[in-house]
Amino acid sequence: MSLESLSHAPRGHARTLIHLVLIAWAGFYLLPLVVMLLTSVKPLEEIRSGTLLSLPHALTFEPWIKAWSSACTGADCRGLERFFVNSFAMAIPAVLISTAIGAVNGYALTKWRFKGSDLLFGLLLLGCFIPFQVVLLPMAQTLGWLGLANTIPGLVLVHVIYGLAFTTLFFRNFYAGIPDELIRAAQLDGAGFFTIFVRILLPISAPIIVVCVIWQFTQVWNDFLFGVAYSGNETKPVTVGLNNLVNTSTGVKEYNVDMAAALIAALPTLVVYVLAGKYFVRGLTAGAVKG
Amino acid sequence: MATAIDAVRASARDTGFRDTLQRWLPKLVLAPTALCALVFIYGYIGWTALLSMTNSKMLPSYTFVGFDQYVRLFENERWLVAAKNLVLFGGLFIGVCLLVGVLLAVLLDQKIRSEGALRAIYLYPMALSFIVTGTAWKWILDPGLGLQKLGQELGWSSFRFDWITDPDRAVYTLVIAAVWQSSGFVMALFLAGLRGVDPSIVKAAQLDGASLPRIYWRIVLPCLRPVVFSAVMILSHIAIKSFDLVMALTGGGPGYSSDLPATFMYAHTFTRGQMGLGSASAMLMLGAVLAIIVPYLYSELRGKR
Amino acid sequence: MSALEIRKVNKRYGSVHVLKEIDLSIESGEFLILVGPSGCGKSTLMNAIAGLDEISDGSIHIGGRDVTHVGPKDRDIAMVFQSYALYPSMNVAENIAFGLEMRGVDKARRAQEVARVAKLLQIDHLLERKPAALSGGQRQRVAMGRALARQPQIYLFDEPLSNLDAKLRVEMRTEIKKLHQRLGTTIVYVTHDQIEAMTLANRIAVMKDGVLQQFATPQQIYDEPVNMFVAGFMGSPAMNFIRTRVVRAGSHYGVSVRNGAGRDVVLPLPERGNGLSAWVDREVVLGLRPEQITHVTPHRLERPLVTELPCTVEVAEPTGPDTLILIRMNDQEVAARIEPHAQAPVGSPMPLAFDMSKAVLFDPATQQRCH
Amino acid sequence: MSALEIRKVNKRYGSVHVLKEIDLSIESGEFLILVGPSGCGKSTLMNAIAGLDEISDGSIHIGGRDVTHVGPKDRDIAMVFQSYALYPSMNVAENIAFGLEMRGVDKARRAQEVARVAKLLQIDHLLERKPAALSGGQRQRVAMGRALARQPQIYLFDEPLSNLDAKLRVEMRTEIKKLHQRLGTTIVYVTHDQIEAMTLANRIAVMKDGVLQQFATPQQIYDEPVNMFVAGFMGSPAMNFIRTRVVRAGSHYGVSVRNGAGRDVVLPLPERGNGLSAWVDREVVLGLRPEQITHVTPHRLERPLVTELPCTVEVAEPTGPDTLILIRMNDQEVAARIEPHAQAPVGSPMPLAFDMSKAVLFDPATQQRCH
Amino acid sequence: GEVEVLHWWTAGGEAKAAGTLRALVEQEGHTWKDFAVAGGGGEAALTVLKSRAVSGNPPAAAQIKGPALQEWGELGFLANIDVVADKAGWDKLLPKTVADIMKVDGHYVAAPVNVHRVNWLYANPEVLKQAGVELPQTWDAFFAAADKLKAAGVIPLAHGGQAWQDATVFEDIALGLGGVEFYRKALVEADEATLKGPTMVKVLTTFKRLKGYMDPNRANRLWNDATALVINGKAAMQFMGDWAKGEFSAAGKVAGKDYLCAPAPGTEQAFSYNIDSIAMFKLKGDNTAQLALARLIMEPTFQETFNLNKGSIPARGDVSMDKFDDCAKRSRADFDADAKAGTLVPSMAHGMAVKTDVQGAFFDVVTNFFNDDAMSAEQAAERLAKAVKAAK
Ligand SMILES: Nc1ncnc2c1ncn2[C@@H]1O[C@H](COP(=O)(O)OP(=O)(O)OP(=O)(O)O)[C@@H](O)[C@H]1O
Ligand SMILES: Nc1ncnc2c1ncn2[C@@H]1O[C@H](COP(=O)(O)OP(=O)(O)OP(=O)(O)O)[C@@H](O)[C@H]1O
Ligand SMILES: [Mg+2]
Ligand SMILES: [Mg+2]
Repeated sequence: MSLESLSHAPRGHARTLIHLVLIAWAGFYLLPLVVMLLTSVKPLEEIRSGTLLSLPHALTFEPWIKAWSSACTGADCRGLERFFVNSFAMAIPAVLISTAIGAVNGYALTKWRFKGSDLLFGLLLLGCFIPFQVVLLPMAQTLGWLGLANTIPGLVLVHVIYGLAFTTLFFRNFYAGIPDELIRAAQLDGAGFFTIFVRILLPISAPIIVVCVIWQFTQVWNDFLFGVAYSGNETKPVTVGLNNLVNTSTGVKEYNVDMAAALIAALPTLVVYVLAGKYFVRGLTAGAVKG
Repeated sequence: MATAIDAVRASARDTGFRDTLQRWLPKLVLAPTALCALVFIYGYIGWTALLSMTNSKMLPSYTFVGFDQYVRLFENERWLVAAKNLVLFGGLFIGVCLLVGVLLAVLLDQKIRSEGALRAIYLYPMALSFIVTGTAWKWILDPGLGLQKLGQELGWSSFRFDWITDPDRAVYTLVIAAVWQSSGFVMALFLAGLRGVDPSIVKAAQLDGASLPRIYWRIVLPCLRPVVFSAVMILSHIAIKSFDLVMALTGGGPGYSSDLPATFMYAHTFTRGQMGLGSASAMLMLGAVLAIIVPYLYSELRGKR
Repeated sequence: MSALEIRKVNKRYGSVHVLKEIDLSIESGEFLILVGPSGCGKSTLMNAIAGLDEISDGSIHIGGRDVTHVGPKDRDIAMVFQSYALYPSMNVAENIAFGLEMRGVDKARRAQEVARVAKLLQIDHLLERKPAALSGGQRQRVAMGRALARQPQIYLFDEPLSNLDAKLRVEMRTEIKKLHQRLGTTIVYVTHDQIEAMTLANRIAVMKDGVLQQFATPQQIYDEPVNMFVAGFMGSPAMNFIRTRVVRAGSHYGVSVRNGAGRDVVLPLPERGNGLSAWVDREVVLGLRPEQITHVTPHRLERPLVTELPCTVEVAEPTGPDTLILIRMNDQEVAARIEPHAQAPVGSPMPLAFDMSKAVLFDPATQQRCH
Repeated sequence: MSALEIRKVNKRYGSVHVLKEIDLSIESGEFLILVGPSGCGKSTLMNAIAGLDEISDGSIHIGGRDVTHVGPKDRDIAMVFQSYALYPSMNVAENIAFGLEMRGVDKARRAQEVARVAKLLQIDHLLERKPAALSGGQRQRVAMGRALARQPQIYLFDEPLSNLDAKLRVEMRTEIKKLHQRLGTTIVYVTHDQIEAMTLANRIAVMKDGVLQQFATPQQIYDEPVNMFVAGFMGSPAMNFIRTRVVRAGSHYGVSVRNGAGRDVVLPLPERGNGLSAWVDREVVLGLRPEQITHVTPHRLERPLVTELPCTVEVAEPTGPDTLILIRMNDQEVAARIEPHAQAPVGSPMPLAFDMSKAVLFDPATQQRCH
Repeated sequence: GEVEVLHWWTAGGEAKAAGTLRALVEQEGHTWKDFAVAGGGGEAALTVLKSRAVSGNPPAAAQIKGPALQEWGELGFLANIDVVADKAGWDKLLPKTVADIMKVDGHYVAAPVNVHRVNWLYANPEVLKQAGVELPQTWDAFFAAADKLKAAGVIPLAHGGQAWQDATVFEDIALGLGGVEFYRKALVEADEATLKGPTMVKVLTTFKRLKGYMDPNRANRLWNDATALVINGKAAMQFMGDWAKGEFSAAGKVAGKDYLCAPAPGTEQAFSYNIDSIAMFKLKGDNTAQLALARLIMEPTFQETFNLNKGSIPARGDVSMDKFDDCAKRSRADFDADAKAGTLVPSMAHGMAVKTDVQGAFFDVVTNFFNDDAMSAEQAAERLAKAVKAAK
């Protein structure tokens, strides 16, 4: 919106105050990150003895290197590196497919209403309140039948299915705010279902696509339950690796490596946030329709 | 001649077909989703409902015991605690996240120069899995290590922040960490919504004499009703599924004072070999959520008309 | 074969009954103008014709084909929306070309058409702009251009010129008229501008509260309105309605009026073949347009049915070419239109010529025309 | 003290220079009307006055106070937006009441004001509806209602009646006039309706391409336009511009014209105290409004400066109260306005009376008025 | 052949230990497919195992222990590996207690990898010395010592607030105060009367009393953080199984010198064990690799390396203990003695005594009692009996 275009956005003291509030919140958000970062560059002894926020006496990047390339996650000591490929192979298609389907669904549900379309949407939404643990076993069985057990396509399928409710929700609610007249005009111009979608709606959907991709990518990338249950030996996503690294039950805990590993595992998501953030552009509907 | 007529007929049939196709397209497009929902959501819910009536232990079995599992559930102290906690946690979490999300989005919308950086900072917690952040939070909240100690070291000797060790307050620490993780995303949702609002109505409101906060509260936010709806859905989804969070932060403790239905259900279904009971708890959880969500959903979907 | 036939169409939004049993039919190449007060259902009817809103009842036929259930894109219609509905992500040129592109027109032809239309509408310097960077009238012209770029069976224009200045409006009106004459396309047009309605239409449909009041040629609507609503609606300033009484004057009939000075006079009524005997001495409403009451010039009084009456100017309002004055008759305010130079000062007496040749009478109970 | 003073205001959108050195000042209680072709910057100027758009240069003063950097909410202005800008989430009543609520008016008073305004605008049956369920004209009236509910220092109306039917428009116009007379509020009003401009304004500002052309009373604008643009812009149908040449006829001056029949005549020019000697035999543009060329009636010819000329009707266009006919003079099309009954058939000759008392002359090079 | 092994030895020494097994398997020309799932003491791994089993695609071998072996066996998932066991003479190599756990219906289905002793008490000798106390042998001595330690300003007992840690301490007390018989009746057979009985009340009272000697920040502390307190000298003692030695050694501490280990008070004559084992699943195809795995697990090479890393003692009794530390040596000796005396007891806290559902009930009541100041020992005993009954 909105205030960007206004001449009299807050000035002076109000502005300073706003900045202060925003920065204070940023501090709250950053606190755990600082702790993690500091911990990840301290030797283990220092962690055992020192305090949380103290700067490292002996700075070391050993934990990062170890987490990336040599930490053991089971009988395999190759670090997190090898899991990344799997995670990407799973996340990229899952995010693209579920976002695309969600967008089309949202479009069909708002601009081409039919009897029962609201009901369908309601049911879809309610469905996402089943605990994922419940679907674990039956889904395993289904994947077994489909021959997709322990494969990346299987994981993609699962993530797409359980991501649809929300991707649809995002787009539906975004498109609900776009005047129907636009669709009508395009219909008269002779555009069909998909043409209207691609030519008229998609170009103004950037903000919601960003939101949707952020959400889906985060969900898929950070998912552990499905990842561990449905991945095979060679298809494990990075969260499983991270978990194995961190959640050792009776071994020695290397906090610094854990933290480094967690930060490494989160890097792709962070990159997505920063890159996608650019497309948080202003809405474009302004001026298209009067009234 | 015959061929010409045939061609005409064929093309007529063709356009007829295309017409029908166009009319059916919206439904056709939604069909796969509907099918998935039917099988992978409602089918499985049915299956779970079925299991909740059996005495399934470690793996599913089909010896029916009626509503025994539900009876046992209501006699189970821990379940009652978990259920109570969900109400407390869910309510606070959703409320605070919405508030923080809206506030940050609105503030960030004031032509802030460093918007990009701040946005990324607010969002990043989503990127980190609780498997690890749980540890960091645990440290921060630990009275002997984190904030309390820091506060006391800085000279505020009476400073106390030991909720995580207090059975009555541990659940609030869950709220803090959960808000930390999710409010950034809610902010992003609202920001996207704000960017779609027609600036001219904001101008109109300015002339009507509304101050900036009032413009947001009375004019802009009501336009964002669909966004609030999305956010509530997302947040309730996160709330009832908060599993990693509890496991990593409090492990349900002290005692089981910060247990949530999701952890209860998981523990019984998978760890404790009481799949019947676990299924029953899942069904109850679903039922309770639906009791709250359905009316809201109904009013939102109706309201559009 | 009629180009467009609307049969007993009804439309309800929930409990709001917006279109009531609309029955209309126009021939191919006709120019139909829809007029009526704001909110009477004009846009709704347009939407129904275009197939954008499902109608509740009735049927719509285009070129003899029942299209009630045909999708908008297959009705071969181009429309200018009252609310413009420009595509926000496309610039002006793309907005105009979109319809052509959808119908498979090749790129060169599209560019050519866009150039032609843009020139016609005087928006050729704006082709690269997005709608958000246009003024109101410019947006309206883009909306217009989008329709004009195509050559459909029917054009629907919903108040397409309302945001243009008078000059441009006249030019655009002329362009539309030329377009209609050249292409012979059927056009349905909503306007609230009387000049537009009178000069463009082959036939005018006057609506009120979702009901079709009269459907006839412009001249008929103007001169022979079926009821007081139509009479009062068309014409600006509006027709004067004067409560009066029919009197017999020999073999003729007349109406008796009392002017501001308190003198009773009988104004003669034109002969129209429908005996007025049943109305004698009953109260009626006399309808007389302001331009039929004007300043006295000798030659004017020579025409039949023109009567001179002394009146008093109560209010005067110069509008440029003419001046409107208000006088009082039968204790009602009556407007008259005179040439500016002829105006007597406000408050002073002034004789006026009443031309009764086009006067009409209405039944005050039913508001239907009775003479 | 002037209520509103605009000093050397400039506005640029990137490289588009929309307002160029606008200088205006009106007294408290004046009614200023802005006119100009679509896209000339009227809405932009309104936005600048309201403080909704930062101006690039210059300053704006309201009631003597420099408000250039004051926020819109502190300028005490109410505005009707060309694009309505209704609050989509509020119903009609709430839309109207919002401004009052923001200014701390209590609930009972608000309800009362809403009722009053709604009645005035004839939207009292729509109070519960959301804007999306309104017709175009209804939306426009709600936008109007939102402004009228308040009593600000200045009202800004941006084409507030463009989507209303003629009848309602006249009623609304009257209401606005009454409002203005009763409250004496300063009003700035954009319209492209000439009648509105002429009847409402104390002063009119004519703009073109972001430049103020003339700023004067309606009568001055109509009768004494400063240049061809203003002359051509005001008046509908537009003033005729006839290329001709100044000739001396004794102590008087005149212009020579050649009518359709090929006869040369000299039309006398009125005396205006500014010697025309410099223009003798030079080419000028004669400006003559259509209503100054009309059918011949004896008394009309008695007036000074009225000349009868034989002409030929080339096109006739009845508009209801009058008929427009086109004739040919100096090989240019010239419009004349006559009473419908006086019209000769198209193609046949018809004498017309040319009233030169209001004729004006322009310099063809600069387009400025020279007489 | 190929063998897929699901386990949760994922990090540090454990992972290294798993690595040796892998190396052994691979040396024989088989392929090892590593399927490690860490988390919550194998909870996550079990979940995955179930989903794999349900999808008809279980791994060849999985880390399953205690009564769970019976459950999986009864469901018909496990493979008979008697061939390997007979050939290597497992019956002779393994104490009967251990062997019985590995069998379903009299057939071997799993290979044991180690024996953990759970009832250990660790102490920091420096701290003890400063407070002038000895490592306590009885509970009375413990409280006396704890009082002194507290007075000296250290935390007498390091503890973490997880349910299984609470349960570990609880079972140490049950074993120490109630003796082996009581322990068996209460925590293995889950006898209702015993659970409600006066001994249990006493055990619970003692248990609660311990709370006074822990620091308030214990809630939800991980066990290794508690151990760190002992290592740093902030706390004096900790009850924990022998895997805690890993933390000590990682900090460079030597058993017997830098830290002390002793059976929990009153459990000198008892040994609560936690035995890890690898169960073999029925396979559709070639099972040579699987059998080789079973055999290799029981071979001394693996048993030695693995247990050196893990802190536990080998499952088979004939492995040389030379390389092991003092604590492990003591563990070995006690195990053998207790095996003879019949005073080996399965650890309830570590899932060796009862099925998971009953274990869960124990955990719930115990941890809640411990954290809820308002609950009396009698109430807790009552509840324990009720909950355990409901779970059965
Ligand atoms: N954001 C913008 N960027 C560039 N040009 C703009 C922008 N907004 C408006 N303009 C241009 O500024 C000029 C003046 O616009 P404005 O809306 O003031 O016209 P107007 O006089 O109100 O016209 P109308 O009668 O059509 O409403 C127009 O030519 C328009 O194209
Ligand atoms: N969605 C809706 N729900 C209820 N009533 C509606 C809805 N849309 C329109 N209406 C009503 O239907 C009537 C007809 O609307 P329509 O837009 O056809 O009017 P119109 O004749 O085009 O008026 P205008 O000249 O003001 O544009 C109006 O009274 C309007 O309030
Ligand atoms: Mg309309
Ligand atoms: Mg404008």
